[in-house]
Amino acid sequence: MSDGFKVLYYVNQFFGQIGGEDKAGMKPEFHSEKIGPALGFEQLLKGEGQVVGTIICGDNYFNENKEESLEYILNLVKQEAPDVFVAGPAFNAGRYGVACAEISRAVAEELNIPVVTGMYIENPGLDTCKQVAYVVSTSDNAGGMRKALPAMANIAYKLGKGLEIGSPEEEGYIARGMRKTIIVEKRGSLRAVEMLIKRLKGEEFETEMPMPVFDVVEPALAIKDLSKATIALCTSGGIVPAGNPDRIQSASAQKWGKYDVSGRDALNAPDFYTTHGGYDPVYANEIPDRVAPLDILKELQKEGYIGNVYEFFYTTTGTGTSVSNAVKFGTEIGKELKEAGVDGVILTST
Amino acid sequence: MKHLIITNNPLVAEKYENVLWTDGSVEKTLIIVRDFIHQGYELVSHPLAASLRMLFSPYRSIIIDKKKEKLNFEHAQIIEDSIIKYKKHMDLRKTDEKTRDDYKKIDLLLLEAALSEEQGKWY
Amino acid sequence: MRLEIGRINITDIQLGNETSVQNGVLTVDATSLIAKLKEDDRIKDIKIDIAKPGDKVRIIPVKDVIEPRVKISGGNNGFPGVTAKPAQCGEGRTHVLYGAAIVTVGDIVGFQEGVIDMWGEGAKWTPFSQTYNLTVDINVIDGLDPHTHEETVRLAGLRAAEFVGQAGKDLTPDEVLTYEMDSIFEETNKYPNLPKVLYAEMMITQGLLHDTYIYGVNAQTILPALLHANEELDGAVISGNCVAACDKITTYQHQNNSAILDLYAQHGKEINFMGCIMIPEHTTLSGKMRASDYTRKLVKMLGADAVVVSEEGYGNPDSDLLIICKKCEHEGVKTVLITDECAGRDGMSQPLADTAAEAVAVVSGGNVSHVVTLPPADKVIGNAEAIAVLAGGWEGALLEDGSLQCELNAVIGATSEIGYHNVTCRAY
Amino acid sequence: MVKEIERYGIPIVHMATITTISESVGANRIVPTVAIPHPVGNPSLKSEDEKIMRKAMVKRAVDALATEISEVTHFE
Repeated sequence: MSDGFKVLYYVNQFFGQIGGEDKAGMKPEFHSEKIGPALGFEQLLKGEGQVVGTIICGDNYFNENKEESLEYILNLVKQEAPDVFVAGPAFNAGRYGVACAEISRAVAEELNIPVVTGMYIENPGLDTCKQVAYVVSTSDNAGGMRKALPAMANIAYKLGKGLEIGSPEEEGYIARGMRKTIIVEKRGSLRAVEMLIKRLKGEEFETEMPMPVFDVVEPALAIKDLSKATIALCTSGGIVPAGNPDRIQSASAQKWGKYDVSGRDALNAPDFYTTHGGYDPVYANEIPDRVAPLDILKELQKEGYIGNVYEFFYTTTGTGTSVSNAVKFGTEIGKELKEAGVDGVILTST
Repeated sequence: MKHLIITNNPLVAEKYENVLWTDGSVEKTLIIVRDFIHQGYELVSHPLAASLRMLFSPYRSIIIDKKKEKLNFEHAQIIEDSIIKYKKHMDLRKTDEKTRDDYKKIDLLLLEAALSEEQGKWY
Repeated sequence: MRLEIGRINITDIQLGNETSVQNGVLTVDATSLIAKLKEDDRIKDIKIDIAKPGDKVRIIPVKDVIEPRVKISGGNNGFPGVTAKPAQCGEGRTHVLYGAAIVTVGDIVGFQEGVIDMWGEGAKWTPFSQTYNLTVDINVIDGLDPHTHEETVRLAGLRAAEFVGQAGKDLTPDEVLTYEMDSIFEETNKYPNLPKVLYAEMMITQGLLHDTYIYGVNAQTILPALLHANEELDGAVISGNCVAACDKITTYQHQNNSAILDLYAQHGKEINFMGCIMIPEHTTLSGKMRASDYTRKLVKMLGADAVVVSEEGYGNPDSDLLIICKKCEHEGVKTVLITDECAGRDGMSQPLADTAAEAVAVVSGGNVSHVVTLPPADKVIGNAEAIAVLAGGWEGALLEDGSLQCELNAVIGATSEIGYHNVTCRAY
Repeated sequence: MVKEIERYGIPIVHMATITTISESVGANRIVPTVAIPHPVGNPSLKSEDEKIMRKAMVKRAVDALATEISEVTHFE
């Protein structure tokens, strides 16, 4: 067996047979034996691989002590140096899914070890790891274990043996969003004509290049009473305090800044200016409120038209900022605003 | 002259009078074009060429039209998308400097083809 | 209109003292061919060679690929409007040396790429590794301006195809294919219940090295034009586009346009195929609007229910493709698009920069950034130095063992946007 | 950014010049602005007039936050 490839397994306290919710606070532990799903897993590796141990960690502990847990687990993985890392399956369990996802991503990205995990398609951990790990699509509860494990083991086997992994449909994993160039039997024009005929007949057809789906967020409910509402001001127009203390990039922004404006009536020059690289800055530098109208909002507050202007003003630059960064900024800023109890947001863009 | 040519190609700058010469990269040239579009100028020629090979060109000339009252949203979107597309390619690649003189010539010839399409129009 | 294509199957190629086909073996008299081509006194030097499927041979930089043919009846021999007096294409009988191809080679400008590998990994990615190729390497006299240089090379290739094609003149074809279609009204009477389908073929038409010609007319100067499907299959359309290696439509691919052939195959069965709209891809935005409006109008005038739209090139033509798609879909005309994509080396990027919600049915010819490793060739036809151009723009392309890493975008016909090749992308 | 903030259930109004981009990034409440270099301002106006215009525009944005909508809405 010593010639076979090595698999290291991760499970939570429940599947690690430590206990239920009461044990969710346990710290990560390493066991050199095969526990829970890891036990059956080895039998599915066609005698060519062995599970060298099981890491068990409480779901709550992991989620509350992410950095520490990750560091500890990564060190363990480094020591054991497996050929393949396996986590879960987590089905639709949220905290377990996030743990599997974060660990999978860290192992794949930082240690460059191939990873297999399993999740239900709606598991909140999925997006974190599907690009770097093979995530087998599972049912939403542990009843799907018997189906999930063979699929995961089959991928682990191929990864361990250095074999090519087939398509998501063949192997049962969730597409990672990678566009793989392949040679197929039918030439493009024939595929086009067949697609056309299906379309004309009203039959189902599948495009080869799905357009990006813009997920739509339902409009939030309107503010009931403006005179009691706290309004926050945000801009992607790059208005920053003189000297740009946080070094917000003029383009392709990597970060956002927030500045206390509770004691100000306006974002006036020369205390503020624009660092945005995408437009003629003359007008904005003359009167920065032309980009981020703090002055008017303060007036409306004084008049009692709105209750309050939120004490912090948020800013970044829009030009060339990647979609993923924009999403990240929005998520971070939104979280702060939500926690601060802000009722509405004005975002200005140039 | 009705049109303005924004270019970093010295051959174009030598040959034409209505030129805004940008002493810099293609990306910088595209960004200058964008700034003009944001001020209300319109695109006459598309900011990108028609082949991948031409993306390697260190030179690019783009024709823009007179300033209009209102910003042309479609053109603003085209130039923004073009910059994204250009950057996406060139983040991984470099301009092809070895044959830069040939790129100069071809950029000029493609520009001339575009200008000839625009002859005899006034709108 | 009725066209008979008589295929004479070619199973080998060699150079010899006469130009003939015997038992499938095409023999080419290189000396006479060179003499013929050198009638054009702008040509200084011609090198003729052959490359067969499986040979460890690399051809670079390829300008065009042309199928050798001869006209037996109807119309004029050669390429009407270019190498022959104007005549109707698409009628009568044409003999084809099926399986043979003329491949023109030569630098017009320094940055040209376009590789055909006849063996191994590279062969998978180009359809022209499967043809018995006669390579024509063209050197012109000094001092020609780029336009004249390009024209000289283009005409030499067409004339070479005409010269070699003569070998099929008096032979009995192995197979005769018939393409017949009456007027749109008659066809619609014949098939009143079949959906009416058009093929909209976009062509690069933007200036030097970026041109396409119909009956010799530079298509940059046309409004979108309606062609009978037979015309393109019979030499009406030729390529003057020689920079977009992976997704240009070579003259050979116009002569054998797979989109036309596959639509034809369904004519009278599932669809009523009405013809081709040839659409210029302009570099100016007004040109793009005019051409897309005019296309929509032709589609409406002809009462089409659906249209297959193919692109040529990458970059500004993506705009035309999506504008045409939007305009047709808004008229209730169902579209299927054929294009290629740039998803980055790792395939993880968004394939298109432009998007349109209307583009619901798209065929992908593959990822132009997909990296392939081409092992060293025993013999290079053309300019070995041009191989460095393939690597141009990114590092680490020439490996220690002499293998070359390049993106598919350097390989002729790899990601064909008329769907000529078998490459695509799938989500993994 | 717009979408992610709204995902928290906080109404957000996007004041932007290129409203097509605004829609494509998923804004639901949109107030079209003047020009890219000065979205909420117009230097060609006299300063009193500019102020009136600016105030009206910001008020429109604030009112948009207090307006119940069910789909993408431009407040012009």
